[in-house]
Amino acid sequence: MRKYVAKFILIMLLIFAFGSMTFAQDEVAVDTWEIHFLNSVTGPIASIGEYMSWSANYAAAKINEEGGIRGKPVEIVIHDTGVQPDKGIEEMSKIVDDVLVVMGPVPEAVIMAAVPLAVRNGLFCMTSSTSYEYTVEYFPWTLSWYPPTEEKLPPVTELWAEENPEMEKVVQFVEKWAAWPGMAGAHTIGLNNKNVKVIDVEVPKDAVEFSSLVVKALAEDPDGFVLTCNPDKAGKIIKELVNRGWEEKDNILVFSSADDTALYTTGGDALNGISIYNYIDPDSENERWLNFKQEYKEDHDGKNPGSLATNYYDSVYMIKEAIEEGKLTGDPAKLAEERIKIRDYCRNVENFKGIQITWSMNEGLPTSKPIFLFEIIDGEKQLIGKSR
Amino acid sequence: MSSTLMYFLGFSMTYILMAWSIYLPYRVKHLHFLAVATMAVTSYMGGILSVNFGWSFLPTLLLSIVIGALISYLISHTIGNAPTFTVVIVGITFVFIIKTAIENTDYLGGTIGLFGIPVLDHPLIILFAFLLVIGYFLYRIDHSRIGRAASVIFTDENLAKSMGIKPKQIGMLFQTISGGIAGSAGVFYAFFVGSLFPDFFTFHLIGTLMTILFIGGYTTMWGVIPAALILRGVPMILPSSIASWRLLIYGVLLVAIIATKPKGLITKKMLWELLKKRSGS
Amino acid sequence: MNNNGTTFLKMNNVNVFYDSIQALKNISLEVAKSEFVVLIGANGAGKSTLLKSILNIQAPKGSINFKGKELTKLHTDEIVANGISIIPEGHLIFNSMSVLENLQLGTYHGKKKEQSIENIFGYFPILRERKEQTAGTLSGGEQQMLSIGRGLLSDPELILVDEPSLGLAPKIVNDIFDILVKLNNVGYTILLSEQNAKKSLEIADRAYVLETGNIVMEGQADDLLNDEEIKDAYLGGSI
Amino acid sequence: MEFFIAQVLNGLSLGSIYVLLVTGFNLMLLVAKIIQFAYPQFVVISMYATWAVLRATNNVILAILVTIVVSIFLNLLSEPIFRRITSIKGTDINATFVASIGLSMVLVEIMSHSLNQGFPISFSDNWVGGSVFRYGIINISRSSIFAWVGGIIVVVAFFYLLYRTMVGRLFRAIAENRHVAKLFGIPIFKTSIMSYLIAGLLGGFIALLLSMLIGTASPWLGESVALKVLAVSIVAGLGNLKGGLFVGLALGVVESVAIGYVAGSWSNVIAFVIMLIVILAKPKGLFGAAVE
Repeated sequence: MRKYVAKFILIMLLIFAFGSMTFAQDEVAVDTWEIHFLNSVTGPIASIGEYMSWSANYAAAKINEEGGIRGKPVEIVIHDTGVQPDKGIEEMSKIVDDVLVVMGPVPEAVIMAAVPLAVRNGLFCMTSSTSYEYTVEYFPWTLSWYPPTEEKLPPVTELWAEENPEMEKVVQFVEKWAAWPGMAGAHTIGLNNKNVKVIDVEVPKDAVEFSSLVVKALAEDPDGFVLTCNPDKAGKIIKELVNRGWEEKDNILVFSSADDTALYTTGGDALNGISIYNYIDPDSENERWLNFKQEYKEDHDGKNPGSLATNYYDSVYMIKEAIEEGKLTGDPAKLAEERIKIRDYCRNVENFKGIQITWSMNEGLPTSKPIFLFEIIDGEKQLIGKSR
Repeated sequence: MSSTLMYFLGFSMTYILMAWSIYLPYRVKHLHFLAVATMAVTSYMGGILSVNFGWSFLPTLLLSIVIGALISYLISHTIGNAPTFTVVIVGITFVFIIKTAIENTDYLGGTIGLFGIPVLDHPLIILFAFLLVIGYFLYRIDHSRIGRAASVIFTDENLAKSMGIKPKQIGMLFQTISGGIAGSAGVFYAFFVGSLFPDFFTFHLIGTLMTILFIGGYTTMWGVIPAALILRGVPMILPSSIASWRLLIYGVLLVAIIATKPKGLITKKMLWELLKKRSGS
Repeated sequence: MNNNGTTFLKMNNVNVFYDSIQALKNISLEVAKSEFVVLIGANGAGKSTLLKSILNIQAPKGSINFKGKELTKLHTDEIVANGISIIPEGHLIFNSMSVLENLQLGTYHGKKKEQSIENIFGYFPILRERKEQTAGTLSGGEQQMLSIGRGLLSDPELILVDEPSLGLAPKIVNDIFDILVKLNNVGYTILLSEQNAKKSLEIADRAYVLETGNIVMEGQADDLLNDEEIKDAYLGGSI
Repeated sequence: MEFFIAQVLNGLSLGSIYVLLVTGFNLMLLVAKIIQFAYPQFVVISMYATWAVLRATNNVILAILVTIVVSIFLNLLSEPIFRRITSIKGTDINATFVASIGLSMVLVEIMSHSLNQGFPISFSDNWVGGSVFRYGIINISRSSIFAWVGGIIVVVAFFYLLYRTMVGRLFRAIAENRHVAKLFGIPIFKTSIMSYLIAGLLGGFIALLLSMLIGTASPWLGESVALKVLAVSIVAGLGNLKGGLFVGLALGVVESVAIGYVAGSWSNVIAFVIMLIVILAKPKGLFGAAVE
């Protein structure tokens, strides 16, 4: 018995010695780079989850075509949380001891439940689809993909107010979900700066029929509308407004989170002429973007990519850069150290070449990211202006 | 212990506690979803007390048991012997109202949720000890005169009345205890997860608890234990692509079990026979 | 006894169980066409169960043959369609529906629907007067008439009558029994279950005596009426 | 005043839909003795069928036919499951409720995973129809006229069937006393199938009217509707068909008017609070329960 134990120890020592020799040369210790992604592909935002998974997988496929990361292929492992916080914790607990970095979680509810677990274990979360307010709490173990809401949004509503100077009073449809009330507040700041009065009308989360709500809004006798609610509700409300005789289409503004397929399918022709803002420049001539868009359309019945479609594409590439620049190995023995290297790289990346724009991060906050204002004509966005 | 195992056990035990709060009133045919509303109330209360007022776990737990029982006791005056579906709809309506109230109260975090609740250092030990206490308590009720009376009410309320059993009293008692257990489950959830989100306390939770109760079996308190472990455990080891069909699998299982073994996998009769065999051999 | 060479109703070794309790034990019984047969016995002896087993409501084990057909294999509605109807205990009718609607429901298995309802009104003129009234508002006797009328509308050959006298005033009981005799006279075969042994033996052709699920005696009604044992047990000077 | 009238008109359209839903639900409760919580989910799936046919062929008549056939088919398909459950000894109506919740979970998952990739579906403008009459903020759309007229026609036809035909009498007989009905030779099985068939037919109409009225459907539409249908049925008195008409219409109006005067999310709560108070005060419903 003792002999076996001795033999075993000897072998282990040999392996260890051999191992540390190779690690010393920073060689990759994995066959495949697994990037885990805590997404919600079932439940109320399943459709958004689907395209975010799609773009992460698309990025991985592209990287693998180009030779992988440090010569090894990359694979995205999707974990479905179904927007349930406890499911999020469960999924996080499966990986928190082992992985290098995690993308997500999605959305806010799951972030707040599961990220504390990651923080306790020193695991960096690429929270690339969420407002600043939800991630700043966990800095430095998260990053914010967007500038703080109250800084980034007022300029775009100011721009919209300048385009439509006749407006004095607008009704804002607000759905109280996650970050949206905060964004609505930021819209109001910008409009107030331009002396436009804002009256909020709350959209019930489980509403299916909007005539009553629209009657209520019209009774305020406004000059315009802002829609800060989920995409199919926004589409239906606009349709109802048009049915009830609203004609000044450019006085309707839709916020970025509603810029999604459901808006266009439910809104249909009623959307013609309305304003909308988001972070994607659809006219970008970047070749990667054009390819992305084309393949996305092929896989999605010809629909255009939604407003969050590129986030996790860029995130995968950012992780790739972090691994390459930091010469990371994926070796379990160096896990804690390499986790911090990824974290520090991503939170302070300089001139990162995203699929559309190039930007930098400073301590987890983007320093330069434009917002685009569009007019929708025949289901396509036409650029009106750019803030910042 | 790995994080996976610890969360698996912790969640399973919390769900057993929740399922027990639904199990007890169902002894007299009350699907008491008011318990789910109670969990929402006490978990948020626990969260606020600990985050904003620095309360520690134990007093929060005790208070929440009292509050939970009190809510159910008050409501039980009208639904203590109401028909099953009246109890169902009262419960679901409360769940809906409480959820909306939380979503519209900024102090409770609104739709954003409440977070930063200090989690327990040794949640598993505390949960396990508490489960033992509640389990013993339920066992005593089940095997008392009241438990037997409840079985009569379940089979035939008129027969029970003719035997001098007062269905309303027992209904009220069970609903009140259910409220107390639900109250504790809410606080355990809050101090285990560390964050609260109004959407958690909805139809989804009701569906999950029903699946656990009816698949495990409602004729004995032991059924929910394996059901909670299996229904929460199996999806954890399945690949995510299959696990995301979890609710569909729950639904299919629920229909299948009701159509084939409506009393669930584990029944009182089965346990009796097991017991007899052991003492016989 | 025989009609067209086959038996009319013949029960052979019929057993009925409620869960683990045996309610009927090895019952063998025959009813010939146009006969008036009565089942007598105490409360709980199994009289109602026997009638219900013929309609396959309490699933019987054994054989029940009606005009050459095996009833144990048929559903209740098929048995009714084959010409057996029951006038249940406690004059059961649909209280929330009108008298006319109750009768219309009775015609579900019948052939000449409108005409037969007119026939019933001929038997029970009071029902014509009350035809739009809700059945629940009728008096006990009227409800029993409605119940009988409804039972006739499915064109039965055999009528099972379950405790028609229960809860009715003696005067009305006499009327009901007169009606049963009249029905028998126009050709309906009747199998009556009745606690009131004396009265029923007086009008019946033959009788069976049931005790705790067993047939303990059978014979011509007149013979039983004079049997000492029967006198002691069932007639006992009560009426 | 104009504002109030506009809101009441909106509420009547929505109320007509609730009325039809609760009628179908009650019919199955009365005749088949089941709590069919998944009934509104069948309606939603039928809406997906309407959408798919319209998108593929743009043929309105075909879409209407397919919707009705799908709805009837789904309801009939569920019949053996519920029959099996109700025929097990010692089970009661609660078991059908639990099973229908399971069924509902399955349908929601199928819709959110597989139909239109989980995206909400949307009906084209010529299906939904535009405005027919407008006065200030009062607006009457083609779809709300359909909802009102369709609602009235279907309800009248249904009650004609119930009170003037043999099938209706069979329904009511079984509803009043299943045991007596069986004694009298009423074919329980056939009549029960008939009730699924008619509920299915009704469901098809509801799907058509709803798709016009709200113009979209999503996998989660059925859940909140199912809750309201059960609540309406209980507030009126479980299985009380006439009570359901009144309470269904009232719910629609209360919801619409509440939205007009109360902040968004709280408006739905008002309808629920009113229903809760009624249930707590009268656990057997406003008009008395027809079944226990």
